Amino acid sequence: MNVNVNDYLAVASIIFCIGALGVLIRKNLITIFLSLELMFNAANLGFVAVSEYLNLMSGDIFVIFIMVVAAAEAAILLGIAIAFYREKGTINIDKANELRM
Amino acid sequence: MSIFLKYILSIIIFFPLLSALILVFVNKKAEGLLRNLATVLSLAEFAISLFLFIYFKSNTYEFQFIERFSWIREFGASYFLGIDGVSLFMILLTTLMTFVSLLSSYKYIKDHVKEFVILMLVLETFMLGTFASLDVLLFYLFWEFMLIPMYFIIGMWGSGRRIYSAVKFVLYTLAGSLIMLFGLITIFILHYNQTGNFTFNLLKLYNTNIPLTLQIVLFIAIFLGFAVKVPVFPFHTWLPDAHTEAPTAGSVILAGVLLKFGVYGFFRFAIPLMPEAALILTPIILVLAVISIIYGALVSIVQKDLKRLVAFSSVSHMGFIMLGLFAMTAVSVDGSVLQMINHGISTGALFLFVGMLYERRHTRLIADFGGLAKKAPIFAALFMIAVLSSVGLPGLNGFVGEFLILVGSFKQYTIFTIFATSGIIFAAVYLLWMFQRVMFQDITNQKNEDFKDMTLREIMTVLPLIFLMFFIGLYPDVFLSRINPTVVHFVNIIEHNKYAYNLIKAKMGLFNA
Amino acid sequence: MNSKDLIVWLIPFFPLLGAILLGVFGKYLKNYSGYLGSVFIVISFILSTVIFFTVAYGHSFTSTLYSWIDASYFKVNVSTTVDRLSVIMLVMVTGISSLVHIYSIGYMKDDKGFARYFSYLNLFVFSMIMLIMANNFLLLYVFWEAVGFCSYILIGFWYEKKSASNAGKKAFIVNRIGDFGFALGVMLIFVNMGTLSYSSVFSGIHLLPPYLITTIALLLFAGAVGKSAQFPLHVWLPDAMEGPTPVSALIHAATMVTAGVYLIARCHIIFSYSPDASNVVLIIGGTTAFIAAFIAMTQFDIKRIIAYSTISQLGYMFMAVGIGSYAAGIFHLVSHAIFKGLLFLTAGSVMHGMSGELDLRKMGGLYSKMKKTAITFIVGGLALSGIPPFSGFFSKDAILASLFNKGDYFFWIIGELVAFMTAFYIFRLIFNVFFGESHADKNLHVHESPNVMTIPLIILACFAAVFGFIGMPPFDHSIFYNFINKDFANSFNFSPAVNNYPWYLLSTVSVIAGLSGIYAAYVFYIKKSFDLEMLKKRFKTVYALSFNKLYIDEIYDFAIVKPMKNFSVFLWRVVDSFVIDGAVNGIAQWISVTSSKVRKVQNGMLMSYIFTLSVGVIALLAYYFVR
Amino acid sequence: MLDLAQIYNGYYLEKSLLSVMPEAVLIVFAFLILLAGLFNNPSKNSVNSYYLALIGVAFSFLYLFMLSDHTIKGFYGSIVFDKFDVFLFTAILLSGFLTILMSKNYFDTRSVLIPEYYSLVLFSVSAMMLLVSSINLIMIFLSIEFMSICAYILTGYLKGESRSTEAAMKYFVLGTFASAFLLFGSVFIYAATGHLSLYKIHNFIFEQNYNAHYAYNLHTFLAIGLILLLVGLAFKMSLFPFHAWTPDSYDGAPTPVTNLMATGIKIAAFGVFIRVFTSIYSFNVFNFYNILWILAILTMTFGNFAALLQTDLKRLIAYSSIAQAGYILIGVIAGGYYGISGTLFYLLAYVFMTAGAFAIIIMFENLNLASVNIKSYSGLGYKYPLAGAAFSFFLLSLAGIPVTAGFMGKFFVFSAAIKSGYYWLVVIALLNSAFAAYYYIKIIVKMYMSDNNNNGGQLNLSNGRNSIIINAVNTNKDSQSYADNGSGKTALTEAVSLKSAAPALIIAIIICLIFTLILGIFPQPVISFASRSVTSLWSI
Amino acid sequence: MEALFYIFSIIAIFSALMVILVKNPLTSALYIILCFFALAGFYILLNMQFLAAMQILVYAGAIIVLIVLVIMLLNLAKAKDTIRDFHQMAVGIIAVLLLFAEVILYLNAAGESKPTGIYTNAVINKIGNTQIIGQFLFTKYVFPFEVASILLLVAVIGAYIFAKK
Repeated sequence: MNVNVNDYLAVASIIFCIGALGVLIRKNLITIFLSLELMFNAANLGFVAVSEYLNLMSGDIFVIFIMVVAAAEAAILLGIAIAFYREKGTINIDKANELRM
Repeated sequence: MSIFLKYILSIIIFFPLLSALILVFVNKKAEGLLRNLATVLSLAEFAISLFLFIYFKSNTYEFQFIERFSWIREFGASYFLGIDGVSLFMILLTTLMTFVSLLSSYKYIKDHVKEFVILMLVLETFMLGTFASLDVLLFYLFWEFMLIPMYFIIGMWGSGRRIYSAVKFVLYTLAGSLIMLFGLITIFILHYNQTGNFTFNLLKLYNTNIPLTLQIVLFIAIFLGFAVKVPVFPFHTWLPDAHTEAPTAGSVILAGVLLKFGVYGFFRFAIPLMPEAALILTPIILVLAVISIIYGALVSIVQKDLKRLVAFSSVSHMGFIMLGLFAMTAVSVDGSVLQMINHGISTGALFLFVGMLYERRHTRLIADFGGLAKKAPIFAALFMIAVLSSVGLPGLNGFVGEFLILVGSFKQYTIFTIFATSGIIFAAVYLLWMFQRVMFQDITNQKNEDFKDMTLREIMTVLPLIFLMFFIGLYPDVFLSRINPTVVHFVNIIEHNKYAYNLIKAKMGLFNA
Repeated sequence: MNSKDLIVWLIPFFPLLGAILLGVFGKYLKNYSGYLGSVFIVISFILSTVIFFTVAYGHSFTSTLYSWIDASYFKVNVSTTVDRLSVIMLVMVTGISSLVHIYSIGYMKDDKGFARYFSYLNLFVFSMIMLIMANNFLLLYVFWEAVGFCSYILIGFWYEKKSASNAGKKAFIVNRIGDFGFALGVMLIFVNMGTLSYSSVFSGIHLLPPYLITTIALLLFAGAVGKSAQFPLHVWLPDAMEGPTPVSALIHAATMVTAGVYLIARCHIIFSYSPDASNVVLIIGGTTAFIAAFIAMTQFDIKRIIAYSTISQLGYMFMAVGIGSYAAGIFHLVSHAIFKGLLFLTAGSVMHGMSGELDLRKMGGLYSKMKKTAITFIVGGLALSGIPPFSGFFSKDAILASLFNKGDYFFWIIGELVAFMTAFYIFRLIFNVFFGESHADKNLHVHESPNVMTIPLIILACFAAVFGFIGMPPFDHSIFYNFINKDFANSFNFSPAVNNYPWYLLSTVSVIAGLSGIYAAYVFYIKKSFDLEMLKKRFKTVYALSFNKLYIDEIYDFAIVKPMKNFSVFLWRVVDSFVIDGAVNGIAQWISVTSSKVRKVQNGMLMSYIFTLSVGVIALLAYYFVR
Repeated sequence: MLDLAQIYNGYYLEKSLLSVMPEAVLIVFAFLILLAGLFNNPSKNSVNSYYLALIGVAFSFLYLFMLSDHTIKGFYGSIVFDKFDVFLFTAILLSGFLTILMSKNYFDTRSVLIPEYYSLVLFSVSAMMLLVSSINLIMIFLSIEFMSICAYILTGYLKGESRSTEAAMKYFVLGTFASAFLLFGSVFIYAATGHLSLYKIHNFIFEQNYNAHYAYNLHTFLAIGLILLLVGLAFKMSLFPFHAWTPDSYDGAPTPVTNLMATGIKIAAFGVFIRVFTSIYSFNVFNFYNILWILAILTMTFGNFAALLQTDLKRLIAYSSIAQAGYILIGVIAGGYYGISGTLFYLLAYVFMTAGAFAIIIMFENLNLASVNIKSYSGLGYKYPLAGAAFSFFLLSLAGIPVTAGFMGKFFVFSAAIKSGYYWLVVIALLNSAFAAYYYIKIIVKMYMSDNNNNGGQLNLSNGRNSIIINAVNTNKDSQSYADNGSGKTALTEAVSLKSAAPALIIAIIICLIFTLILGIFPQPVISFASRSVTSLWSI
Repeated sequence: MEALFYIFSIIAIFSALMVILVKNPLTSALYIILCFFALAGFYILLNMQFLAAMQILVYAGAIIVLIVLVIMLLNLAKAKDTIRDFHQMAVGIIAVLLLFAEVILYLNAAGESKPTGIYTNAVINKIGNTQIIGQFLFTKYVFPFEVASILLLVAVIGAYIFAKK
């Protein structure tokens, strides 16, 4: 039994879905961001696996950029979380309900 | 002079806009100046438009005073203007009615005078543009923007439920005209598919060969757009509201000019573009037209509000016009076109009178009046002439149009015509009853005791209309001779298509019974 | 335009000029407006007389003013044809009009709308002249409606009175119902003949299939029924008495109402090709004559009695034209115009003297107080009753003889019966008003009318007395017949009163009928041999029917007016407001309700946003999965 | 294999640099603003950075103009500068320009970091331009993130306003979530085709389309990839059901930023979508059009329904922009020369009308005349006739009434759709725009026809109270002077309003007005421009 | 190789699940580091040692540390994020299961794909994956690289603006 790209993609998909689930069910901004990171990483895994199996490099490069973006987003999250906490005293996203309808 | 004549249509169309621009720079507080200036400018506009009448060649159906410039090359749209016998009078009607309604609103419009006169003049430009364009896109541009000034006029200076009425008016007509836009674009695309050229030139689009089924669909789409404007029976409910709540000038323009666009659209666009579909759907449309006639008349009888009564009478009258147009004989279409002018004049005048009543008494309920003839004999006399013109009394304008319509439609659509003719009885019932309750009898309401007769300005307002009522009634030939070649040409196109239509009819097994 | 044409066009021109001048400048003319208006009409009358002799000693001729409507194949000119029929009518109309105008100067003296009145009256004369002279159906129709309109404004002349304005409206609308038929007839003629001018239509009518001719004839007759107040459209005429009395005399007795008869006489060719239509005319005429006379017998309003009498007499005329005896019809038309005009004017004079009192129960014994009026009234009454040698005798007898000769014995009997009833009711009126003791208010100062009123009465009375003699020698050979029959010669159903029976026998029967009517009235109202109240009780139903005008107004109200109103309200409240607007507003409502629900999607919770997004993704993926 | 020699070829580098010149200029100016912010004193900062930003945009325009005839592929297919870019760059730069014009006024009254703000605006504008010129999934992802991050920051720029922060937070979470989908989609596309460059993907699909032995697995991968990629892009275009961020972040963001988001981001998103669409989706693999037009219908219907009862003006425009996205999408679906050029035209028209509307909202906001609640607009049309008229005009343009740019845009788009045979789509769109007219008109109703006779609404009420006080104070003075006082008061408010409505804002409004009108009356130059720019796309 | 793949898979999936299921955000952060390690393992399996190193350095080392910092800074470690909203959770789980099912169904339908590129393991190993990536980053992908740098700068500005009082 050989491990092929589909297996990797399956794992990636599982992680992606878990990430999505995390975003859906958690209310803590930090946890949500962690779930988002899971989703990004699932994509990373996919890219690496595909570029390995297709004998390409561009996927790997993509992964590096994704990492950069993830870092940048972490920085933004930091800012937003702090600002949000400052205003609401919590980072529960349910408390963000001023804007509606 | 020659250059003037060459670009006369553009001049006529944009002169009011220019006037409006001039008025923008007049101080808001100088209400008298604004009013006078606007009136004088609109009178000048009317005078200019008379040149059209003078230089119009009456023995041809060809479009005249053509102006054509490229506009949107990619889509073959052009600034293409031209008029024939029908649009000529529509333009004259528009310029006249605008002048009249501006003159009529000296007292009615008390605040925001500047906005009002500017909007009226802007409205005039767009109405004129609609009548003069031979390019479908240009037409649509003018057609739809027209709604906006009218909307403001109803909404800002109206009474009672003005906002409801204004919004209803806009949404109703907008929905109709957007569906119509769909039809027009489809024809445009079809023409492209057939010839490989994009063009919005109406005269070229006439040659588009539309498959019958599609033709019917498109005709219905375009029908909706125009039918709302006419308005034909089930699409009419915006009209009583809009008419009732609009200020006098708005009602006058609405009845005098705006309603004509529907019929004009059928005449210029819907029928010639899709003659076979028009022929197939004619029975249905005629049924609607006849229902409009009788329905409008019957509902008018029991109205308690003067304006609402006149509004419903419009539904009835416009039914006549639709009947004449869709009977598609030269005489009936002649009558229709003449009746369009007549209806503009008569109903416009009626609204003017109702407006004067409202100015004096601030009510429009028939029950609040009575016995005014004693206090205001001139008013009574002129009002009566307008009423009779609307009733279709021979010797006045309404009769000629109505009779031509009926006599033209009689042969082919006898039953419809008989029903339609019964409308002339109802017209007498509701209008005379109304007149009786308002002007005759004894004064029961003390407030009517100091009812003032017409001022000189008011007389001047209605005098042109009264004059035209007699003139058209007694010597309609001036109008008919110019309308007729166009109409005959129109009918010939239809006749030409009848052959094809009969083939299709046989093939489809339509109306086998 | 030669002089003949000029004269022809000047005849209607002067009244029109008068109408406009008086209408616009009436305020400044004050009392002169009466004289001015009368002068115009008199000029018209003189010109008419000129034309009368031109035609009588020459030929009929056509004159065109201008092309009125020219819409592709529909062409109508404003043009006139003056022939023998029209000149008779012309002279009659302008003549009586002149007298009525002069009379009105006195009658309307103190009225506020003096100028207005003469303006209207002039307008009416103009319209009537044009109606008579029109040479095509459309023009005829135009002035047909125009006279109707004039009648409308004149009936409603005292518009402050609700009853007056109601009556005017009623007259106009009922006329319009007739005109509805008329208009359809005109259209039918046009679509089948391609023309509306009399000469072309009459010369080509026989080419049409019979059913079409009948339809056309009946539709035209519908117009005539409306205008001439025949059953079942007669209801407007009694109400029309709300107008000033001279108006009743001129319009609702002498001229306008006879237009229906004129129409059928004018279209005699069409009717002569359609026996069915002619029969309908006859039946309607007979019915009307009887019903109106029946109703007239029990009324108390003197003007209404005369109005019903007019209806009844018009019924006679229709019977005449119905059997094709056009000449007799026209003869009666003219003579009736004279004596009925006279009757109305005298009634007006009575009213004038009685300060507007109309109820004959409140009169009596006026003979001594207003002799001129009384005598002229009696002359008129005798003419109406058909007592020789007054004009009514000759003309009515001509009709009855025609009926008899044609073999329509039933209608002849009806005619005789009506003659009896006529004599009865008119003398009931005369006896009640002029004889017996006075029932008037004691304070009322009864006086004879001024000369300006009585002179026209006297002139008319003279005519009423002697006019009949142009009907001599009897029947076909009379002056009048010889004159008029040149016009009717080409009528194929032409039915002169043939001398199958000695004319004097028939005449005797008529005279007896008339005299017995007078006697009956005498017995009832002068001698009072019978207890009227008891009779009323005995014949309760019949009396009630007659007194309440056969309940026709009520039937109309119940069967047509009310249902129509209710239906209109239904259309307005239910169809318009509820169904259509309800649908429109319902859609709007639905949209806004939907909108308020849709808005809840955006509930501010990040969770649900993420959820929405995920659902979108899943749905898109699912689409491909199930694809 | 790489041709390393080419890298060091100076000419190549120069050319590559040229291809990003307009963006580069903006970025340079963004840095300049940041630097200038360090040295100047705070009071001058705001002015300086404002002008610097304007100059930056102007320079960018200049470069754009200079390069407008060139088609340059730079940096090994990372980026391309072609005619398509020229058009969209123009639109984006205009959006940025108008945003900057509006910003000055808006932020004068609010204490925020001004230089950073302008540099961020420039950054985000350059990110949008990069996004439009990206022809490679990596660049698309990076630019989207770049743009989004700028947008997150700008959205949350109003410190101390919880709405702003909340908006940023929501936008951030949702945006990142959608980016994850985009990324994951890219994985599958990559797996199916082996390429990240749009050109190459295009070619791959093109070949596969004619290849009978097209492997099924690739087929599936491609499907899943295309869908997930679409999700990522649709989010930025705010198509239903990926729209959820739009109303909230539009609402919470500072109004100029809302304008930037509503115009710039939308244009960039549609620009890149058109690129992706014309290279990938236009093959209609797996009947992809079905999805698109369903999305279009859902989007415009939802947008309109949600906007209908909206009372908050910014949210209303947010929903309306969702609906507009639906209309624009129709043009993309119609595809082809006319569809895409119509879409481009619409986008440009959309910039002017939306920016104009926002400019007026800002104006009223700044004058403290009106909150963003529609109610507070009652009677404003009389008080400020010109501003009211302009606002009405923009709203009518949004509603698609003729003589405005909005109508022409709709007309082009719908014509193209009919030409491509999407009859029902157009009918639904037309019905939608008919009932959308209602809520635009509702605002006009408020401005001109409010039942409230007291035209100024709340403002007038307070005025009235003031004058009552004045009256009470000046009881011993005669009534004449009171009247003078009253009129002086209103004249004063007029003067204040004129003064505080900064020229920049007025210029912005006038620009928008003129262009909305010109595009509505004489669209010929712009539509030719759009048509020309479309030619540089593939499969046109 | 297969064994390692499965081990890493189990670790990765387990830790991912734990990330979203544990209540304490700090624990979540620690679990995600575990997950990242597992992913790094995958990268090594896939012959991308450089990326594996990056994964540990950037993700685990930088990003998560940053997150932990935020948690500590805001003193959130004790703030238990209890998932009380079962309704929400059920809906979420169903949705994600659907998503998952769909993706897996697609994957099942997929077969083997053919390699198209030239960078076989042999080539990569010959040049060295770090070198290749480096070469690419500074040649073909130099522009995205630059953009990424600006992106980071902007992110820093953003963080500063948000965090500033």
